[in-house]
Amino acid sequence: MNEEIIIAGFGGQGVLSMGMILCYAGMIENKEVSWMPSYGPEMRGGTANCITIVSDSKISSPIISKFDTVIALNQPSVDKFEKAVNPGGLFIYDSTNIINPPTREDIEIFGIDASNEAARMDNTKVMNMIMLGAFLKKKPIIETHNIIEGLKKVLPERYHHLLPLNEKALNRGMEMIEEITATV
Amino acid sequence: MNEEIIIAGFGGQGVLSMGMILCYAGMIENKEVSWMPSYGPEMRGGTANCITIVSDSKISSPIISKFDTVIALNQPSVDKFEKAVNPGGLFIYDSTNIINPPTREDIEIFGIDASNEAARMDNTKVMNMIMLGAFLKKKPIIETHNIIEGLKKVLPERYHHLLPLNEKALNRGMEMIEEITATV
Amino acid sequence: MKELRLMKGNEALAEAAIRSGCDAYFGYPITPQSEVLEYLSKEANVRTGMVILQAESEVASINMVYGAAGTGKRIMTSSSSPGISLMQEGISYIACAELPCLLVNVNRGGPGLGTIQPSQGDYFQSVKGGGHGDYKLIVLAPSTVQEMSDFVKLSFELAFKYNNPVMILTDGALGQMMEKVELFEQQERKTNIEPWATVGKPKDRERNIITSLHIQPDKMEEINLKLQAKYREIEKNEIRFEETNCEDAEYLIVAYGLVARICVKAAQLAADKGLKVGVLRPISLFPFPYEKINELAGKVNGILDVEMNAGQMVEDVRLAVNGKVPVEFYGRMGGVVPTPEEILENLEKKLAGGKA
Amino acid sequence: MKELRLMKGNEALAEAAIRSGCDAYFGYPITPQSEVLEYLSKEANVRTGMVILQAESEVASINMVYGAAGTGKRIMTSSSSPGISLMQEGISYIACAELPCLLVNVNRGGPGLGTIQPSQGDYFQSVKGGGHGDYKLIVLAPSTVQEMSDFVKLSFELAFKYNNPVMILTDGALGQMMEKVELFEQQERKTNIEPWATVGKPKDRERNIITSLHIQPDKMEEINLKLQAKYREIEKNEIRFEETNCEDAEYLIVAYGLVARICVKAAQLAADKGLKVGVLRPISLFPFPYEKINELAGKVNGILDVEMNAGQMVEDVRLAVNGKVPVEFYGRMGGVVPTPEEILENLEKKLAGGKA
Amino acid sequence: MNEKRMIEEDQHFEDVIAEESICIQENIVYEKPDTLTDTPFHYCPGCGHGVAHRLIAEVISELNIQEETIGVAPVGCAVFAYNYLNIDMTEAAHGRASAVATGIKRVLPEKYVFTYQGDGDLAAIGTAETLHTCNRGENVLIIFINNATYGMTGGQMAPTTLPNMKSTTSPFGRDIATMGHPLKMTDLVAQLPGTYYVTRQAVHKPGNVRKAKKAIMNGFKYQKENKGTCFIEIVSNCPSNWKMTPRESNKWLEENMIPYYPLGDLKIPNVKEN
Amino acid sequence: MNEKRMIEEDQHFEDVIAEESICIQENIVYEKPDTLTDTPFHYCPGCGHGVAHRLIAEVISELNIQEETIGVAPVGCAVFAYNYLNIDMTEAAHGRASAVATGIKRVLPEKYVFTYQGDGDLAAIGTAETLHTCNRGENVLIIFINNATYGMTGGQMAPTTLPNMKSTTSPFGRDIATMGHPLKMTDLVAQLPGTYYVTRQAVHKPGNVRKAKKAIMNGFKYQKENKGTCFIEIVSNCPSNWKMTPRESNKWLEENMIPYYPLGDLKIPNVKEN
Amino acid sequence: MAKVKGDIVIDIEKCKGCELCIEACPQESLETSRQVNQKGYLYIVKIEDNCTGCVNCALVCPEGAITVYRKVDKKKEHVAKITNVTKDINITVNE
Amino acid sequence: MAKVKGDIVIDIEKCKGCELCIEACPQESLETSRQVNQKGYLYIVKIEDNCTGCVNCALVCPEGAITVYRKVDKKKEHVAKITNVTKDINITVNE
Ligand SMILES: Cc1ncc(C[n+]2csc(CCOP(=O)(O)OP(=O)(O)O)c2C)c(N)n1
Ligand SMILES: Cc1ncc(C[n+]2csc(CCOP(=O)(O)OP(=O)(O)O)c2C)c(N)n1
Ligand code: SF4
Ligand code: SF4
Ligand code: SF4
Ligand code: SF4
Ligand code: SF4
Ligand code: SF4
Ligand SMILES: [Mg+2]
Ligand SMILES: [Mg+2]
Repeated sequence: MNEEIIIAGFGGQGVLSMGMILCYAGMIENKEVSWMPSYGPEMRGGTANCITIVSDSKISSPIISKFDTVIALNQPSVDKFEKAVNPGGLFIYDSTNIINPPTREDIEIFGIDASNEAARMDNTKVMNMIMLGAFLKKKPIIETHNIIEGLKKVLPERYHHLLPLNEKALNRGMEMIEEITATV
Repeated sequence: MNEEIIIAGFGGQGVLSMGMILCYAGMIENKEVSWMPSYGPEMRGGTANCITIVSDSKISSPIISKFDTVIALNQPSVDKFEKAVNPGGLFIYDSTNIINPPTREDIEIFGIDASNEAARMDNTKVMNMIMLGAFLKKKPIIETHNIIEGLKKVLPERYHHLLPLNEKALNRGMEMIEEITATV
Repeated sequence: MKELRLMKGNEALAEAAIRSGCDAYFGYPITPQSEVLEYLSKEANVRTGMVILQAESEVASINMVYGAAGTGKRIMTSSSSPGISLMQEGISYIACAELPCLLVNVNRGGPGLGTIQPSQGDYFQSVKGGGHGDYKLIVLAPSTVQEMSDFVKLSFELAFKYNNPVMILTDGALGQMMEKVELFEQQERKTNIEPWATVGKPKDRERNIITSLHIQPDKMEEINLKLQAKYREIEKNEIRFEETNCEDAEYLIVAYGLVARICVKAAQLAADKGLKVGVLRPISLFPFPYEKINELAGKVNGILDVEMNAGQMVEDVRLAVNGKVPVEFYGRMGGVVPTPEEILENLEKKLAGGKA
Repeated sequence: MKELRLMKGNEALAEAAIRSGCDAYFGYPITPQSEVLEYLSKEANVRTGMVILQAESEVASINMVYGAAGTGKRIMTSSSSPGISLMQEGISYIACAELPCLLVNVNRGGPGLGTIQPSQGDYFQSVKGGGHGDYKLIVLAPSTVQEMSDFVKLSFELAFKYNNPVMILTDGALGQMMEKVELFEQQERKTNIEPWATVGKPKDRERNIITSLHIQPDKMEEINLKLQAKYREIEKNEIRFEETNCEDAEYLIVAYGLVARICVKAAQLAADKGLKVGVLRPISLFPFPYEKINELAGKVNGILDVEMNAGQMVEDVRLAVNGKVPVEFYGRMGGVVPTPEEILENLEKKLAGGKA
Repeated sequence: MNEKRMIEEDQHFEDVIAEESICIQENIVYEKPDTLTDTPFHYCPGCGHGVAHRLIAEVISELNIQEETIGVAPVGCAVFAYNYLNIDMTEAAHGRASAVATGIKRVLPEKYVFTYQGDGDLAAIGTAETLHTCNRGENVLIIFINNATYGMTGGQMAPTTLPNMKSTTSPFGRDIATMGHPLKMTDLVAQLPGTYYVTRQAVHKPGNVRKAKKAIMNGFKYQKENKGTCFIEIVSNCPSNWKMTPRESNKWLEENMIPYYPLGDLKIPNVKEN
Repeated sequence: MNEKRMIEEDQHFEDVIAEESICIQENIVYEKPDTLTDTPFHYCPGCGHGVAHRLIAEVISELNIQEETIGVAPVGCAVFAYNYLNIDMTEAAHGRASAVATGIKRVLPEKYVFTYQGDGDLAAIGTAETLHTCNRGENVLIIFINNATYGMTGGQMAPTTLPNMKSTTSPFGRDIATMGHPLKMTDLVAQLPGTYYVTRQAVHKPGNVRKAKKAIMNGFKYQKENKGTCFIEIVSNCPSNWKMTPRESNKWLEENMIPYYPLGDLKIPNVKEN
Repeated sequence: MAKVKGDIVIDIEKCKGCELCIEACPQESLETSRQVNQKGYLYIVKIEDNCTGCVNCALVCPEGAITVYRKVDKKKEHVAKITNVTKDINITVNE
Repeated sequence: MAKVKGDIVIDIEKCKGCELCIEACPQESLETSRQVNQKGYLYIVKIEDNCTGCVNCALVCPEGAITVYRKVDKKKEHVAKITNVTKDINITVNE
């Protein structure tokens, strides 16, 4: 197994945490992991992304330009990374926020109404967990309970009362992606 | 003509000025000249020297280790530069101050009682002009009146009343070296 | 027991400093390495009593390092490109006074204020000497977060073995990325007193003086000859590099740090196309693996040097190859990281003649 | 009318600055170049209105130069090795912002505080870049007091031709020695306003901004590509060197600055012994005469590189020669100046096999 | 974050739109000065840098000296000041703005030259340049934004960080014993004979904004007279790194910063101008 | 200069040599302290550096702290201080002595650490390090030799050069308008809460020498208590670069330097010790 | 409804919702809207038509987002007008 | 001759003839000699035997060249003794 993912969106959408959760969880399963954030100076309103690799074998380059999976949480990220998916790869986006979805025909594309769903769950922050669930359903590279363990590492102690909600969101994402068919 | 000289002594004995005078005078005669001082930090009691070259043709290296002439005004300079004279070269030293004169047999050596003579002339400062005169008598590479012109450049305006005395010292040096025979 | 953690490169480096029994860190914030000081501020003093001081500038930092290193303890600083430039005078002093210490440059895109993105634009400065005079730092270039940790310990060992400053030359990406890292065990803080250290002169030894001033040129030349002899010794003992598929390679890529890993990926892509490409990664940039490269040059058709700069290490590669085979260069600048694809493309274009 | 004077190198340089119509000098005293500031303090302002300011440090000096050069005027500073090290950050900024100005390094023996005697230990720093990031100074190395004067004028011309900082890399001996110098005529102070200069934005142009910050890597890479293109242009146009008896030489000596003259003397001594030795003196150290040396390498049996350091330019000579003939090195360090005799001796020992 | 822009305003507001608006050119009593470009500030919400920038622009516009003014930007959050001020500007190296300003002013003595610097820039790495510029009495204006933190690099301790105040490099609070007291650069430069006008202002409240603007106006005016350095500290906030909302940050500023850095003039010219 | 050493003393003196001398060990009331090496100073005749060195050596000897003391030498005429003081010493880069001292003291908090710096070193290039060391209240002693010139490099203008005083870089006299006022660093650091004891002394007269020694003694003693930085300025001479005889230079010092830099304590501990 | 002498125009695309204007307004005329702008900030709107044109809000606004109008002696009613509405419609999110 | 209570020894090889001790001596006991030492300085000698051992000269001597002796209540006469005389004889000038 070697899964190369980029997760992209606005700063504050939980983009970096999603990658971190995957890495922590991967570590628990003794996988090789790497997490490479885009980083910028103190400036608001920018976009952020992280390249996350989870693999059974040693990871050569943590910086790559083609991905097995793209998870896009905003429009600029869709526009920027549509071309970056390997043929046959996976593209998941938050359909609540994205008006112009990707159009490629050689990849699997799923729009998840994650932000709306998160709002319905009364915590917009869990949007990222919904997206993560959707991804993991399609690519079960890591066991769900280990994802929760990973989440525990990333979520500061004082928010641990939110773990159940996050787990719920993760599962919700898994369900949601089942309910829809890829646009390709 | 190509004359390579080193003049060495204590700081304050007029070592650097002697070289400068030769250079200014050489310039007047359209010769090529170069003057390379030893330089050190603000520290008293050290020795100083300058390599002076006067030549009819372009001077390649202003830094050399063998000289046609050495003029030594103190004992350390005699000790240090005795070996640096080219065979057949000239070595002039101030015999007032130097107890152990050079002993080489393949060079011409002259001890000039310059400091005593300067004292007799009531200005110990002109010792260097006596030495310079002695040198120029042996090696008339520059005309005396041009030396005086050179002296005018080196001597600050406010000391120009001392020009006649210096000229006298120069001539005295020329006489003195005539009066003695080289030790070799 | 293996202690595995997912850490940022900068954090791994800071954690390794604590575990190395480092005595003091002096530094000034600058992106992309401020996490080092931040991590240490939180962790270090409470755990080992390590001294952490945020200096008023990089000039002050390096001179605090100079003073503290003179006591024979394990001392370090870290910064990024512009800050390292400000340290050049101090580094020259430290090198001349032969003080062991660790300097870390998390290289960002230059010149000038530049960007905060990763770069290798400071190779010359680190390896040839950005400060005045003839001196050498031992320069280690990690390529993984693991090495960001391991090389801290190694650096202190080398620094004290040779009484020489060691620089870890890494970049913003390695500083910011996270990987698994196996942490080494906590080392004791140093207890022995170096015989040359300025710690207060006991009655029974001559006073120790730390200086780089030797006003007499011949004395200063002696100092230089001593330094040069040491550098030759280091060249003999401390060359480190990593080979990937170099045995039967048709082409060789030379690259250091993170870029070397991208090149390995490029070589994998090449292999997919049937082109045998080896990757030689110098780990010690000084001493540089001239001989190894010269040896490999005899076996391949051409060499591509890849860097995140306008071509700096490539000069050392050319010096190593000495005309044996063509040496080509591919670089990205100003914080741009090359992709495996573009590296392969350039290898093909510049050397393999579209062979793959 | 020829104006001939006997002058110290430092004074000739200062006088040339005044005559070049230089607008301002910012500097801090350091041996062996304090005469520059001293001479200017006495002469400059009264004669041309040139601004002379003794700064609080070299760091301040170089940043004053940065600010003043940004106004498009003729600005300079000078220092010696440790002081130049302190300027490295500022120099990197200036190079990146493409500001024309003149920097003078009267090189002394290093590393550290070292000596105040002449040295060439700062070659790498000057030529490869002691500051961070990929940038180049145009580097000129005078070998006579005449050139100490002439190169000031030339430097300002090149600086404004390429909007690039120019460094005169000389040494303590050249700074302190006296030779005849033919002074050029007083130039006008600059009156034209550079279109990019920060002088106050008139209504009819966009504001001018002087910066080296480009936070987006691709933008910063563009800046770098522009700089690199300029450097290629400079390499095409501005290579300067001097050949002495290179036509039918059996051996070649490469040396710069004052040392080159000592080598010419050594070559004369060799000629006396029947050995034909040519001397190639790079005048511009960047751009470096790679091609010329490569061409000469094809004609001689071997090359000796002579420097007052541990071997720095010799790397560029080797890069130029690319393995064609053996390149040997002879150097003195820490302020010691080699004599013609010892150079010849080394040439014989290392290359000519005692042939002479 | 919602990607779809909601353009329509709430019905509530649309209902009350009156037929005739007073929002016409001749009724303008306050608008963004034209020396400010249209580029939106990159600053965090509520950050005092924006106000300070605007005041400088207003003064330059009102004095009509855009053509004669050269600004020097620092390294710090205000590093991009040149994107907002529509004047010639130079971006100085970290801490060296006053040396850069000196360089400019010395060769262009007739022009107005000012620096804009943060506390890390001016009072840490740039201490020597700041002090010597003031001591030489360079005829420049130094504007010093004291937000008690290194904003740009993410909230490290600054020379001006208050005792016990937390920062990423003083995670247990600034410990006076090991990290020293907050450095009051403004008090120091006021002692130097080279300074002509030294004042400490704030911009968190309308009244303070007015006074700060007046101070900046004075700073520029005095420069014309070549009397020496004018130095204006503006005590400001950094909501992001203080980890507060903008309103909280201004409250905290009022309650903690200002008692430590009391507002007011530290040195005024003998003949005070209007 | 006469090379032959005249060994014999004038007859006059030989005549009056008494049979029994009081010059025996037990009658010594003043001798060079043993913390001073036998190396002759390289200083010019009459230079105050020698006295200052000797006083430091005396204090170290008297406090018996040779084994616990580390000194930091500057770049300046005192660059070779380590040749004379028989203690462990580090030679700092120009201006950075106090940063070097900080580095040492932080890792050896139990030891005595002091710097010895000139005015160029401490008040020009080292301004930032000096100020921040004092501001952090590092427990070190800073000894500051103010001779109003750059002695070592041959008499350039220093930050402390007096108004209108000539130097090689102010050949027409220090022009306040373009070169600024003399910088009184001691006054500035006295304002910082980090300093504990700040005083200005001189060593040109016996009484001043006694006071200066007392001050140095205090500086070392207070260091034991970890109360902050002690800072001692010594107003001194530079006969060579002032172009005066030593006696003239001390007269000039008395008449010109001291009025500008008045001697005395600028900050003393509340509980004054003996 | 009170006699309205002043009015303001907020450039909502510049507004970052810092609420400092709210705090500064003596008339309590301002409030955070429920809408986000292009950059995702909850911008400010005027909720009362009692503005006196005192300028306070504009003075403290870090974004220079507020223009203030004041008419003396004319009795007309006005409320906040949102600037650039048409222009904004066409803006597409593009990095 | 006055009762001599004090005495000094000058290390003439260290003395640089700065004359500061002359200026400091309340007894006017000191004067510059007519002889130069090894380094070429006109060193200082005691010309009067009225030294009180007040230490002033030693305090101001930049070279630490003066050792001061004082004997209380013993009535003996002493004058300056030149130190290292024998040692000096053998010194040869050698750089
Ligand atoms: C030589 C150097 N050192 C460090 C930095 C990193 N750096 C950038 S801004 C900054 C501090 C900014 O703080 P301040 O001056 O207070 O400005 P603010 O952002 O708070 O407005 C630092 C340390 C740098 N760019 N250059
Ligand atoms: C970085 C650097 N800049 C400049 C110098 C040259 N330099 C040596 S000593 C000195 C000034 C000495 O003056 P001061 O500190 O007052 O000491 P003094 O000699 O007067 O006792 C200078 C500028 C240097 N060695 N290093
Ligand atoms: S980080 Fe602080 S100072 Fe910088 S823009 Fe944000 S709030 Fe303002
Ligand atoms: S130059 Fe001045 S300070 Fe230096 S030793 Fe001589 S008199 Fe003393
Ligand atoms: S102008 Fe005054 S009254 Fe009107 S909204 Fe602004 S602050 Fe309120
Ligand atoms: S002060 Fe300005 S930016 Fe802040 S909420 Fe009000 S209008 Fe918006
Ligand atoms: S001890 Fe006193 S009396 Fe004796 S020589 Fe010295 S100064 Fe004069
Ligand atoms: S004070 Fe010392 S050095 Fe000076 S003359 Fe007297 S004995 Fe000699
Ligand atoms: Mg700040
Ligand atoms: Mg001084």
